[in-house]
Amino acid sequence: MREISVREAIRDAMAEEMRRDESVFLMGEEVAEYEGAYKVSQGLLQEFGPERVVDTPITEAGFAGVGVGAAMMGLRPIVEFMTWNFAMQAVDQIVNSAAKTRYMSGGRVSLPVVFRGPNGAASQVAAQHSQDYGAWYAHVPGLKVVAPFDAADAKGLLTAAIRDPDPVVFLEHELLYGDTGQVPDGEHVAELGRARIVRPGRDVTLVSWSRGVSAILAAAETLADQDIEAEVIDLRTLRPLDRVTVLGSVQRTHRIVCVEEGWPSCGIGAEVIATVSAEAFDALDAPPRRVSGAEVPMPYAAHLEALALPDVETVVRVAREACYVDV
Amino acid sequence: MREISVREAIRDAMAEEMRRDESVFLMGEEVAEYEGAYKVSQGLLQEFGPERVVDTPITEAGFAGVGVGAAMMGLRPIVEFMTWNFAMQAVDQIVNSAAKTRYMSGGRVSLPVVFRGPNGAASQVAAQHSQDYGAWYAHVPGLKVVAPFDAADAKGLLTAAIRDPDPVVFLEHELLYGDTGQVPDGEHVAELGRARIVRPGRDVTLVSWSRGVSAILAAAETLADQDIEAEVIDLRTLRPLDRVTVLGSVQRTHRIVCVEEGWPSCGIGAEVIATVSAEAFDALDAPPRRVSGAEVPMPYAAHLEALALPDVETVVRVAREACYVDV
Amino acid sequence: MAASKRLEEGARELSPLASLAARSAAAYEPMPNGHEQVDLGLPPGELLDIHRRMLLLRRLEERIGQLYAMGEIGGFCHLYIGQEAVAVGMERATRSDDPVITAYRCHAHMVVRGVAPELVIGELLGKADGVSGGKGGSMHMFDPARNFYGGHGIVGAQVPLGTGIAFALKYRKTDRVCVTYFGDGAISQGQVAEAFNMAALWKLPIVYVVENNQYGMGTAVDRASAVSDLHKRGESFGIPGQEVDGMDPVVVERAGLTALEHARSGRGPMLLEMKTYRYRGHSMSDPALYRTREEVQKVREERDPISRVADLLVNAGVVDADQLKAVDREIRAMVMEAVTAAQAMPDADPAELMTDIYSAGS
Amino acid sequence: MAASKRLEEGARELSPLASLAARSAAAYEPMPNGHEQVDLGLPPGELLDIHRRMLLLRRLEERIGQLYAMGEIGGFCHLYIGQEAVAVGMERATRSDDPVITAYRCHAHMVVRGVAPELVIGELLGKADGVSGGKGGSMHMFDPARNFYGGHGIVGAQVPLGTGIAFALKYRKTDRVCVTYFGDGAISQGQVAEAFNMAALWKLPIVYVVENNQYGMGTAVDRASAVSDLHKRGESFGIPGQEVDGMDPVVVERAGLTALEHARSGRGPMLLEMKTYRYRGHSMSDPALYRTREEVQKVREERDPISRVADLLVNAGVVDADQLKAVDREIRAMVMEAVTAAQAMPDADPAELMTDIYSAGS
Ligand SMILES: Cc1ncc(C[n+]2csc(CCOP(=O)(O)OP(=O)(O)O)c2C)c(N)n1
Ligand SMILES: Cc1ncc(C[n+]2csc(CCOP(=O)(O)OP(=O)(O)O)c2C)c(N)n1
Ligand SMILES: [Mg+2]
Ligand SMILES: [Mg+2]
Repeated sequence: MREISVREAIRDAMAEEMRRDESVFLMGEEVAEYEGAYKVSQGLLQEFGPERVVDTPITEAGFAGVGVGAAMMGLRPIVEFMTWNFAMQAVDQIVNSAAKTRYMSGGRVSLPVVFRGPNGAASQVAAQHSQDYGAWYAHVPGLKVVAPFDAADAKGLLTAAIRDPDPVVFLEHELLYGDTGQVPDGEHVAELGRARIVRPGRDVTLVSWSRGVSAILAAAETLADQDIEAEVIDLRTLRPLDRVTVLGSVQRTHRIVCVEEGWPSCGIGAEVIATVSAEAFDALDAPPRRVSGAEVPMPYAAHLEALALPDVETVVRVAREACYVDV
Repeated sequence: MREISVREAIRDAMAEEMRRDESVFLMGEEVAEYEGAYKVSQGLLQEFGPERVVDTPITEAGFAGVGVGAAMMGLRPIVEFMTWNFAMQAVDQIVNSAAKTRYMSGGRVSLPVVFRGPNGAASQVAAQHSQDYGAWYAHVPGLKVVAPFDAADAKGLLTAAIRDPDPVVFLEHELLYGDTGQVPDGEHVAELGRARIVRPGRDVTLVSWSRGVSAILAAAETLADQDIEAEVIDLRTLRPLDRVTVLGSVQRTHRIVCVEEGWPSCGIGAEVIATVSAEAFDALDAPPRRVSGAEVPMPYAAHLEALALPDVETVVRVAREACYVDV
Repeated sequence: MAASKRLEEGARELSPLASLAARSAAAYEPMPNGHEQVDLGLPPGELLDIHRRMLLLRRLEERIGQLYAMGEIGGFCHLYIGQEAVAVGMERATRSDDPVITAYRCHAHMVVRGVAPELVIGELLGKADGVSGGKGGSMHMFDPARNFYGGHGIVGAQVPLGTGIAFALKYRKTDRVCVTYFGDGAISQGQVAEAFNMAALWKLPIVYVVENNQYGMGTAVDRASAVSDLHKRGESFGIPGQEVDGMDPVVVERAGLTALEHARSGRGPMLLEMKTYRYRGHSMSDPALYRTREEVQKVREERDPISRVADLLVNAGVVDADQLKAVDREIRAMVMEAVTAAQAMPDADPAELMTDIYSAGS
Repeated sequence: MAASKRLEEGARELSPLASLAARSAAAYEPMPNGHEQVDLGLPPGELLDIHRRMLLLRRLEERIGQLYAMGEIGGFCHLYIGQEAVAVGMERATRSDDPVITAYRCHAHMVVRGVAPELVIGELLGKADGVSGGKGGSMHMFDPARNFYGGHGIVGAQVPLGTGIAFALKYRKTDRVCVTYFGDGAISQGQVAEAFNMAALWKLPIVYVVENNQYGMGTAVDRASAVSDLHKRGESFGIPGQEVDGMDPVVVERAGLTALEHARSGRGPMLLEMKTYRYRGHSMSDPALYRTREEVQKVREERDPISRVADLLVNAGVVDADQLKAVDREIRAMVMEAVTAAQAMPDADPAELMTDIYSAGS
């Protein structure tokens, strides 16, 4: 085990897979000479050269399409979006070309491509740079959607994503890049599509992913002080959703609160709650609840931005309500 | 009242608003000389001339941006996408420029623009031409999202959308264009954001919108023969969602089935069910259920396509299950 | 899934173009004399091959049009009739290991690559053994084994994809070149410009072929493009362009060879503008009111690529009219056979609805 | 919402450029003699006005940089330092009713349009009375009343928007022209090509200004654009282009006048390439390792637009160094005043979080 940052974990996953497999390469804006706008690709140009670490013009639709085309020929492109906000320009290539082509070709075309970059709110970068795209991509069959929280998962899941034969949308979080954690030495591959019970508990299930996990972990701490044992689940993969783990937990706790940074309408939380309501209805002892980002384009001012994001206090309050302790 | 088709209702709404307000104009691919790929803009070029009925090159990102820019100057553009599938190329302009600018400008910039066109499956046009975008747009604050079912609503809601000071995403359905219905004579404006109880009933609430309404109406007929009185709700507007009407219905029926043509994950159905589960939990006597399109890129073959779309039989079955009659 | 196996077999059995080509050379000995000396531009056998290939595409598409009219084919269906010289001329210029990609008007491009017509028709009929197992339909057909990469329904989207294929060819240090087709309407798509820029910047081995059939759906090219000489649309990116008579397969082949050689030798992309014409509506549902019958008639009479080559062959005394009729009969029979074979294919299994979304293992 | 009212007032009170311009003409009488005859290109009063405007932008941005370093400003913040000749020269060529739109590097463009610096600073501080009520921040500022339309964070997106503004100007049959700015990095964006095509096709009244500051973030222009003479990027669309020394405000103004006249007279778009340079990093967090200190130093020394005009004024004997120092003091004081005023503004009210998503009525 080594203590490294999420940023390093992502870099290491890319570097190790590039060493292992000649067909893996990285492309995107500022990934080579600049070493990544968020310094995620540090050292890669030096080690792998400009053929395999490719700076692109600022043309998301175009280079996403180039990545998909390269994947059609059997390469394994890692396409970095400087942030996922800019991938809206490329979403047609991600959905219509990458996600649908295996099906449309009756299974004759494989597209082993990873699209990655930071997603969601950063710090005061305002509406056009703070959107959470998890729900949009999780909506689309043909895509796998991953959103790791800690360094070990960042490495293990990205490694799995790069090796995966299908297109993977890999959602990082700028505010997690600097967080450090223990990562197994050597090759570390996690399984896509599996949630993880980060903290077991019997009173209420708290579900989140990516940076939201830090909020539910903190809430669980607080709740524990109040004699409520929360089970904390990190979804890790948003598509396919690990319904088994979530439903199993609710069968034990009978209560659920799903926490997301993004907008609630048609969000991941909606999917989790709708699934639980339909499939574990009889197990539920309280209304299943969502805590989410405010339904606003992200404001710039720091204090407004803080109000627009879910906070630990709200999670604690809603979890207590779900446990009927304040009623 | 006059009996006209949905196609004519949409055309009439545009024509009447263009007569009423000089700042209204229509732009898009093949809207002028060709009179619309689906003949929705029949006669408009002739009446209003090429300045106000504008054929564009096949450049969705560009002309959507042109529409938003024109709206910044106080014009009221109706931007037609030949189908919403092609609007993925323009989604950055719809979301980042249209939906967010009022907020980002502290309320100083209004964007009275309507984006419209057929959405969802048509007939055997396969994966790249059959996606339902309702959930994606309903996810985004700053947008209003409308999806009418019948001719009267098509006219009334489009008229309201054109007059609305905010960006509206107007989702039509190719397979409804030819359906006819009674439309009030003269000016007809419906209110955005209001669902409609199309058929009252006390046993189970069936919710859908757009073409899905025909499925739940048919299911309600069948159920009535089986002594189950379904309440049929046409959402009409997907954002903002008329929670009051849906929750009120569930308070009476204690059961809900939401039917959508699109993919379920993070769909409109997920939002409806999550809302009902959280806010009408105690009223529910059975698991709230979703019936949706299959989680696949739409197949071409007619029989596969039929399997990929929700059918009346499934709706009836699920509604009966919700009523515990088959258990 | 079932389709793949069938595809390999089908191709081995039928491969109509390979056999056609073989027969062309053998069956017709140039007539010894009695005819004026005409410059064919190519050896007679080659020209016969071109003629046969174009005629196959024509008869195939005509038959597909009939099947559509009879309701056996659904959805969007875009025929290639009129443009045959482009696909055939370029295919002859292309190496079989050069990847090809195009838009939704793809039947002809597939078949010239060597995909059996029955597999294309089977797809249109929604059959299990159609080239995409009935899942893709007219617009979405692929055969990576024959270096054909689709079949794409979103206007312009195949251009970055083709550019990515070229990127892979360079990455792998091959000497292969990607041929990327698109229409006069597609050329204004932003992602086409983005792709042009990257291809030129990185000197990718790619030949862009704009099939300027004068209309993007109902919009004449000068109503959609500020510069209607489309071969100039590469200028902003330093991509050399050339206008080509896309109704003459010999001219197309020659231009294709030059452009492919340019790209193959590491000098980067080239843009060929094929001046061509489609005789039918944009898709089967288009009444084509945006142009006159006379306009279509005139092109058919004066520029039809198949008549042009046929006349050349007859005038040069390579074949006579009867022989051409025999060829036509043979090709019609082959198309009928393909239709029959396709109709006999089983429908896609309902269980196939949920396969091929992800790779089998996952 | 609070911001709007304040904005109108603020502007009326301060309008620094209007008052500066008025004072320029009055305060400095050209020196009578003792200096060589220099061709100023413009009357001395005009040149003084240019100098003052550029200096205001410079001092304002420097101060903003300090506030950022002190943690009073958050998020992304892109300074305009080095590029002042473009905004000032073009503003002088533009009519006040000509709409202007640009990207995220927008503070300078706003202020030359006449928006009070305190409103810009207030926005950066997240204040209720900032120009966007604290909701937009550095990248998202708008003032339709002064025909300034943002302030956009997505590279290239403002180009179709500006084209739509021009569409509206033509639709309304005005004689106004939209000036649309973007960067050398942005020019490769597909939607820029799409907008070029429509503007040329429809002969829209628009002047495209590419501020070629040599880098798109860390990428030098020739690593991003296949053709690095960016004024040629309009060629594929028949848009005439011109290279302009973007470090000389007089040259900029002259080129701007010509281009605006071209567009205003119905001849369609023009593309001006301003060769300019940014002294600071791309945004505040950029250490700018992709270029040498020497490169920056050389431009500062040899091409700085403010020094250039200052030297010209001194050499021509219009003013002396002391007078320039006085101007500088005056401008610094004005900037300090604006900062103080902005800092005194109330924070955006928490209740404002949920307003301005939709129009008030809905
Ligand atoms: C992005 C996108 N916009 C619109 C369409 C609808 N559409 C399909 S084909 C077509 C015309 C394309 O014309 P052109 O590129 O000239 O090709 P041709 O059909 O003539 O072969 C249009 C507008 C689409 N499929 N994709
Ligand atoms: C679509 C998109 N892609 C990427 C970014 C990130 N980004 C912001 S500014 C920038 C560089 C733009 O350079 P240029 O157009 O030359 O403008 P300059 O910053 O030099 O003024 C990049 C890549 C973005 N904001 N939008
Ligand atoms: Mg065409
Ligand atoms: Mg730049």
